[in-house]
Amino acid sequence: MNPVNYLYLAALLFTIGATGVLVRRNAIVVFMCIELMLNACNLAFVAFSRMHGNLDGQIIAFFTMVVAAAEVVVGLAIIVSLFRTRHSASVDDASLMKL
Amino acid sequence: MSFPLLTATAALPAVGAIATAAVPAARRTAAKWLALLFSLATLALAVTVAIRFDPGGARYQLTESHAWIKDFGVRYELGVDGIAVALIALTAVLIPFIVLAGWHDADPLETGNRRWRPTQGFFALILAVEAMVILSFEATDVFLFYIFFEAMLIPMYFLIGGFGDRAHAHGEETASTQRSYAAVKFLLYNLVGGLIMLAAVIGLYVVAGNFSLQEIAQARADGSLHMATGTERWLFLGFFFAFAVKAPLWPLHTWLPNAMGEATAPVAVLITAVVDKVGTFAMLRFCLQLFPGASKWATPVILVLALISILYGALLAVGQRDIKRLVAYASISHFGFIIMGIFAMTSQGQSGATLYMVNHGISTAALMLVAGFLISRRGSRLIADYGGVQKVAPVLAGTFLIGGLATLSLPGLAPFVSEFLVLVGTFTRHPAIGVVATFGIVLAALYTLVLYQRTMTGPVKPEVAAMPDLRVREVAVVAPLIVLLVFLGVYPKPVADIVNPAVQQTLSDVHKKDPRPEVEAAK
Amino acid sequence: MENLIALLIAAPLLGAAVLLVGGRRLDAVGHWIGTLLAAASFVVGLVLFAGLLGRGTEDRTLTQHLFSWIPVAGFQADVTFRLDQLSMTFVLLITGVGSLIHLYSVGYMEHDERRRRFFGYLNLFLAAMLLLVLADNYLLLYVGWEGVGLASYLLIGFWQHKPSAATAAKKAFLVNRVGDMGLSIAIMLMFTTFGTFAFGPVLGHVGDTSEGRLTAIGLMLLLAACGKSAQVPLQSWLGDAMEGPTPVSALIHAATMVTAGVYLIVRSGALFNAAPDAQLAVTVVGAVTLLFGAIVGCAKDDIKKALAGSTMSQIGYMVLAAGLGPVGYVFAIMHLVTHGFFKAGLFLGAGSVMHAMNDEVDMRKYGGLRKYMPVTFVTFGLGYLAIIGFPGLSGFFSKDKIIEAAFAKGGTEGWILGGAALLGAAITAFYMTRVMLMTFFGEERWRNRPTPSPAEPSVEPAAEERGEHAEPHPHESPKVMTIPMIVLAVGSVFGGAFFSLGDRFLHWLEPVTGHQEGHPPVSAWTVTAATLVCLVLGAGLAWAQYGRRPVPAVAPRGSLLTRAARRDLLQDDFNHVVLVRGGEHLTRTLVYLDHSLVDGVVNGTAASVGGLSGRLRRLQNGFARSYAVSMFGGAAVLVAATLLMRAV
Amino acid sequence: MTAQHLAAYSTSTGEAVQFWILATVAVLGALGTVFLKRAVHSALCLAGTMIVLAVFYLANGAYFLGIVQIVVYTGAIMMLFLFVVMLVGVTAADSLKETIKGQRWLALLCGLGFGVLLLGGIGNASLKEFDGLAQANAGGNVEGLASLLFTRYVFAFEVTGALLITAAVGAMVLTHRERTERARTQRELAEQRIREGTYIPPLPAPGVYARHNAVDIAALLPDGTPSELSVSKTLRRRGQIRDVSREALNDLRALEQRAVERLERKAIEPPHFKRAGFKRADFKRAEEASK
Repeated sequence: MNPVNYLYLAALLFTIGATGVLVRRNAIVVFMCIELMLNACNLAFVAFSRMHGNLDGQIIAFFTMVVAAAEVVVGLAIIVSLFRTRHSASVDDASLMKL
Repeated sequence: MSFPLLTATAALPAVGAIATAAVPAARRTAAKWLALLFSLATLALAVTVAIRFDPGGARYQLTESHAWIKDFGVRYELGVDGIAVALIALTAVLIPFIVLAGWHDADPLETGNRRWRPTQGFFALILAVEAMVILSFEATDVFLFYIFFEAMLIPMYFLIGGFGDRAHAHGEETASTQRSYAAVKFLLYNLVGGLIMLAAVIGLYVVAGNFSLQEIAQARADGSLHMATGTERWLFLGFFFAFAVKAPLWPLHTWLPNAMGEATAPVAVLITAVVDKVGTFAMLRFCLQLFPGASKWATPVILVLALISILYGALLAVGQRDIKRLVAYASISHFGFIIMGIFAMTSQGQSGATLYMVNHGISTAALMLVAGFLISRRGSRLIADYGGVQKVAPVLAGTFLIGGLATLSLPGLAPFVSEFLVLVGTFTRHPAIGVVATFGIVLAALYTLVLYQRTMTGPVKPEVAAMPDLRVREVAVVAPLIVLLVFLGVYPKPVADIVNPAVQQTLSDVHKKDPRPEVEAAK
Repeated sequence: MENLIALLIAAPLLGAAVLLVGGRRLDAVGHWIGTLLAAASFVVGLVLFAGLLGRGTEDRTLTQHLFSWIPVAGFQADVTFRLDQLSMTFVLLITGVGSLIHLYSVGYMEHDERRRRFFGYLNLFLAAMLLLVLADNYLLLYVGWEGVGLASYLLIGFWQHKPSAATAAKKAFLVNRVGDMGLSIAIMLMFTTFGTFAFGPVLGHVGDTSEGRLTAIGLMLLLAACGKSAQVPLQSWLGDAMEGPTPVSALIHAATMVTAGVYLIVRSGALFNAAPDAQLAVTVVGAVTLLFGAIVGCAKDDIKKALAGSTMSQIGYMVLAAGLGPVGYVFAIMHLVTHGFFKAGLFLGAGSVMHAMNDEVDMRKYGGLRKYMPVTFVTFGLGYLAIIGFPGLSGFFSKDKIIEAAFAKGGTEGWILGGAALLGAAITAFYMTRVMLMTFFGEERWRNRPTPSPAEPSVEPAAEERGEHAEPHPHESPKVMTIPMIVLAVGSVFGGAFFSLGDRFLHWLEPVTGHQEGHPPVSAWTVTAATLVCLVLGAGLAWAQYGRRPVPAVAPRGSLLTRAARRDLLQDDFNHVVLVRGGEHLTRTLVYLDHSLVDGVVNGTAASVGGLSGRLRRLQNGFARSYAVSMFGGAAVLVAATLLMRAV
Repeated sequence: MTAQHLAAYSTSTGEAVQFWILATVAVLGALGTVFLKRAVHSALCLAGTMIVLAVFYLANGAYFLGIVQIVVYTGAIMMLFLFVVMLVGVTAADSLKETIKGQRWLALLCGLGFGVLLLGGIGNASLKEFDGLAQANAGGNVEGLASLLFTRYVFAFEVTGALLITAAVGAMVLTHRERTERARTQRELAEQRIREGTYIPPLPAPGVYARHNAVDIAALLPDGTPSELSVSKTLRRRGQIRDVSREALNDLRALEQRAVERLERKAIEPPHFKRAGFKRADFKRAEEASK
């Protein structure tokens, strides 16, 4: 088996995640889909790391994880406070950004 | 290095604008006096410029030059020729009267409003416009000119949109809607013009490699800078379009009646007598000097458009029901004369056009400001709401008539000199256009006298019966303008002497000579 | 002595400035200041006249250069005055008659609260008129030309609260502006042709250019003259101008301003001499107007309008004479001067009558006034005899010469023009006799008048105040009014004889205008006899119609011609329908088009941009997911683009 | 040859088998995340996918990341997710019905297009040669990472640290509600209620006037309409009230129906029940009037 298959898998997961972001309305699920996309990227980075024979890809993946963690923390806090005020976790309810 | 007189002339009103704006809210009257003081000081500096200027000397005098944006060769270059001196003087003369005429235009509606700040804003904006207009008359760097040409839109926008006539026939809400419509229209029109000009300015830089008017004009004159015919024409059109919007030339004129109708009378004067002059001035200075070939190429079309402006503006003025819009259309007609004079490419035409700019500024100021005083008394701009004012307010009616007579170019008043020069200048090269343009003087008489007849004569309408005559402040505004009109009508030589050499140089830029008379009778 | 010339203009100009700027403080003495300064100007004129007489015939041209007015390259306009015999004649006429009428106005305008302003305007008129005749170049003449127009505008509309007066003033100015257009085009043509527009160089180099150009200039000058002198086709304003106070009608619309056109043509004589076609046009205009005015004058019941028609007609004579070239110039001016005397006298008489009759102007409500106002009757009567050309009086000498000169034109033209002039003389006799009979003879139709006439609106505003319903009590006017009338009557009687005996006037003017003896195809005596026959016929006809039969108080319907003549031969109606209505439609259409088409294109562009952005705005629905789709789609496009770039 | 080495540059059959099985699981997990209705299920599916990815990391020689993935991601972050899901409401099933017009089709189209492009792109790239991580991991994977992290990437590392702190503070700021005043005592609350006079008596108990004795069933008012006040606020917000107001009537109707069928006689026409004429508001008003 060619390790490039990992890349295919990563692309597939990324696409599924992206579609999920677009399709789901529940902010939490949207967040999960974003996590899925990030993970897919990480998989690709790891595969690239193996491909090039150095650890930079893994470093990047590592940073991605940290950033993802930070993002999840803030994002979930936003969701919670949003839920508190609007009693809904639907992203469509936060549609005030229009004229 | 000598004292930077030109910078000072432009900087003084700018400083005045800041100082006026900084006056505390409660000290409104202090702000007014401050603005008046600064405008008078600017006038003093402008007079100094005029005195220091030597008509027989170099083309550009009192020059200043400093590097500004080195990477693009933009320089802070100032310099004045005779035409600029005349127009700077006009601006500096008119602003004190505009300030004085608008003394109460921005007062709070209810007395005792201690937090009302627009008064300060109003006068600060006027001074800001003055600074920018003076700088655009002084700039000899194309880019520098462009900046101020555009920047003056901002204070003008706020002046038009923010301050209107106090009382309005259709209620405050309609007035405010109309006003913002007019302000936005003014802004958009001029921005579109400016945008196209910006493209042309960049194009010029690409072709010429710098922005210096003197260098480019010099290079154009001695042939070291060659432009392809097509390029030159496109660049010319880019510049001309912006100036024609500003001027305004038919069919780009429709913003003017709205803007002048909705703005207060002093602001309307600021628009038509001062700001719009930058457009016609720039045609003389930039279009002709930078693109002599293209100017000659475009002359027939521009002359026809100017001719249409003259007759069209006059005819529409006849059909107006609103005093201020009538004056606006009359101005369109007059701008037609100015542009016609410029592109007639004769000394008489261009000297006449320059004088016309000055005279039209003064005469329109006189007419419009008196109209403003009239409107402020009755609270209506509609001609039909007036009648018989002459009986109750003879001084007001008399000054209004003199303003009107100046507008119709009565001999003995200043506009006649310039209008006749423009007509003669056009006639010597394009007799047919000159003859048709002469119809304009009949139409001018028509709209002026119809306006005077409907507002001032006839039986006294009950609404105007209690109308007070001009107050001291108002007389102080109008009387000097009338004296100027008479003086420049009887003895225009001082101005003509300053302007003539500059016009000759401009003519030599476009390689044109006056046509010789058929019979050399005088020789 | 040259330096005095400016003083001629300065005196009334000073008066105008002082009176108009001075304000109410001068109300009490304003009229005397005005009269005094007018008289001062007349005195200066007399001094200059004496000075001129003291010089040799060929040395009677004085010039005074004041300053350079408009210097632009080849275009050099100077403020320079030129006093020669022609200007001198006018100066004396203007200041002399002007001073008399100032004096008359002191009485006439006594009850008007704005009398000071009236005198200010009169002084302004004098200054402008003097500038007109003293100018040394056409442009300066133009200043005076429009200046008198302005003064005329202000004075016609002096009673501005009356819409009819305001309209008449506006009309006069506008029609004059059309003529002014001609003058300005003429000046432009001169400039392109000669490079200057000073009298000397232009008239001296007439021979150096083509006849076509000269004809063009001449026709343009004729247009200007038509406007100012109320000649067909620009005559329509003069009748309406009678809305002004009567002294104004006398001074401006009879004696001086309206004759400016004749001055212009005579002044440009050299130019017209070289352009026969233009000259022919001048004679045609003159002949047509003299008949036109006379016919209109026959039909008017308003005494001032009848006199206005007469003025038109008499100026027609002058224009006709001026068009005849050197044969007629001197006679045109001579008729101008004598006409100045008798017409001013007639108008002042009419003013006196109106003054006595509660400002009634309808002659059908006069009658039998000779008993009540003897001085007016006598002076008016002398003026009447002068104008119809009664042998020995002014009009006889001047008009007879013009008729002779017209015949002297020769050929068919001569016969036609001479015939027209003769016919005009007959009609003049008719309508003047009619005026005379209706006013001073016959029964006293003003007695027991039940209601005021609705037909003619009364002119003077005081009519309502004094109570129009009251029966008038005709009385003689005060001395301040009768003295000018007497002086003018003396001029009407003896002026012609004084000028003609020994060809005094001819010798005086000849150096300026040139003269050439006309040779009519028939002898001069025959012409004179024919003129006298016409006179008798016209006067007799009038007597038959108005003297023997009582005059109906309400005008009969009259023939088609009479009705047309009452309406100024329908010329006004033509103007109204074609120019006024047409103009209104044109402006209304243009206003509409400006709004809908020119502005519509702009607003349409704005609206379509707005509409487009409105559509685009719907994409901004506020749903984050929707934005995410676009982002994602964009990313997909980017990837595709990258791949494509690599593939290519 | 160690397993380490092997994982570096080639794939054994074992790895291939592992890949195909686990990849299927991962994709299924991802699809589950996206398409399952309940957020809890989504979260669990995602956790599964993440664990599978952790295995892949290990298989690719990223041992440290694999462990971190399990410990931090699956263990901490996913638990955070679950926690929030619980907070917001486990049972609140997400309706999958699309509300934005065309959104779903556009999303699927974009996803499909993007996926195809991405896959095509990878397929196009010549990625045949794998260097393997043998060399890089020679000194141990963690040591290798550490030496890179604290040398070349030290700045990024520090910045990331700052980012984490900021995120923590941010989360606190966002969720923390400052209590600026003393909590009101029960007495004060009671006084306030009396003073406002909007609803003085204690809230009705759920199911008291009904035949259904459950907290999620609203009590019925005398006119038969449910009184939402009787249900706990939390349930009300979640929309988890069971409406039984019509049940009694339905039962009655069914009974009558049966009676008609059985006895073959006409039922006495029940008076038309006018709900509109006797709404709760009216009842309340009557209540107030009686006070």
